[in-house]
Amino acid sequence: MRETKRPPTAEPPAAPAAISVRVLFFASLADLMGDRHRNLDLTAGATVSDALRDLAQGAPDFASRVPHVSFAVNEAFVAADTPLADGDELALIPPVSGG
Amino acid sequence: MRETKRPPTAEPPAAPAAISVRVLFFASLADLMGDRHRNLDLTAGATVSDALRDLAQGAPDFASRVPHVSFAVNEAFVAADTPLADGDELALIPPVSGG
Amino acid sequence: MIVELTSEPIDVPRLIAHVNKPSNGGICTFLGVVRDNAEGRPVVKLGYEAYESMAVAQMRAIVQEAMQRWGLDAVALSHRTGELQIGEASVAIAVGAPHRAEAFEACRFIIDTLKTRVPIWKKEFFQDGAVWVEPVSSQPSPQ
Amino acid sequence: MIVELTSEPIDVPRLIAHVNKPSNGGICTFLGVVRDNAEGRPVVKLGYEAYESMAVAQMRAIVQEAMQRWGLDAVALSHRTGELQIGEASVAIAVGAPHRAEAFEACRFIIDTLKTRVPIWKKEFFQDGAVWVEPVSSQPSPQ
Repeated sequence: MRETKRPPTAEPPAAPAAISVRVLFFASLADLMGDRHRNLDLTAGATVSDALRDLAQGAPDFASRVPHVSFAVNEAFVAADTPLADGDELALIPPVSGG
Repeated sequence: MRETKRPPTAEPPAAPAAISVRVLFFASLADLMGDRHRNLDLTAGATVSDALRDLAQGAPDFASRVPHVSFAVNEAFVAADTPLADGDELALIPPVSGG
Repeated sequence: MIVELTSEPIDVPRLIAHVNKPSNGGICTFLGVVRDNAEGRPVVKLGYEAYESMAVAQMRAIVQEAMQRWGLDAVALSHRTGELQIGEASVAIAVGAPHRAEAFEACRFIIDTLKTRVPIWKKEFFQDGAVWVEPVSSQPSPQ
Repeated sequence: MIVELTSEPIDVPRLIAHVNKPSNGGICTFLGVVRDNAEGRPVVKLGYEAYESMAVAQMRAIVQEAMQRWGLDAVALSHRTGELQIGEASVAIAVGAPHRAEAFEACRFIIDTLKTRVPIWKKEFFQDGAVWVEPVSSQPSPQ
């Protein structure tokens, strides 16, 4: 159920200088960011936290929300220090209120 | 909900020499007794236990069932030593299995 | 409040609609349905017999107790009588409450209590006979 | 197993029918319905947004966990998305089990767990504005 959807690496490639991840915003975070998704270019080895730091630039209220946000990479919840890979889908998940 | 349906006594009558109660049988007890109800004449002051003793006559398997039976007089559960009144409805209630 | 015995199939959506009040946020429903076996022995059908007037009075008392205890404004309870086929509902309970904890607890209380003191009896029909079910643990007593 | 997000009204009888297997004797159902108020403040309508693919995957994982834990063969879980009016069901769960204890416990587990880690968000519309509901206690974490 929680397998990550990273592309298969047939041969060990040289670490790319940059990776691109797709960030998803929902509910109050979509309102705050003014959009539902954004493509983010990061340096190789960047973590979820690094992505958050990038996102906070130009969005003054974003940083204060981060302590209340959970993170999912490719639909599995992850911790903030999780490294990202090229092509990952990073979802920022405000406190859920389904049901 | 549990009021008894005894007829109103306008003036204090002399205690009747005999009372009549209607006994109801259900489920396995109806099978055992071969009927669903019976009118029983008892002496004044008779209790549920007295009625049971009368019913056991001519029904050999009845007495062994009594320990597993509950009693209701006029639709309210009562103990075996409860006195009966003329016109009462006495229900013999085998272990219930609704639901 | 709906409290009823019925010889017709139970209309579950009607019970749910009855407890779906604007102030309620959760509805818990329980259905007892006819199983195809009794402790492994194949069951053909069931029959339910009730001491009808007292059964309805007891059902009403149980529902009123639940409504008072959990502060509910809407409960529906329906029990079948007569012959039932596999898969048919013998009993249906619907409880609406502002929050889900009360709905679950009251619904569970109603079915548990019904099984101990409502004068209804179940007959299990097997291919080679039938028996009245008489649980040793469920003997009502004066209250 | 039925696990679904839907923008159409939830068909509760269909969910109940799905879990009404011949071996099951009890069916517990829970419906979350739109209340007319949020802690006393009048609510006009609700909106539900989901991270759809992940929400369905999480719902399926919760249902599978419940089926394994309580040994169930039939569970149905449906959650609405989009705009809902007062009285409409936002979520419906149906759990069938041989006996009622398992049906109640699994149903309660599913709704409680859904509320903590399925990425769905509720927006409450009042007469003078709208807010996303963000319970402080329900922050999912890596598992």
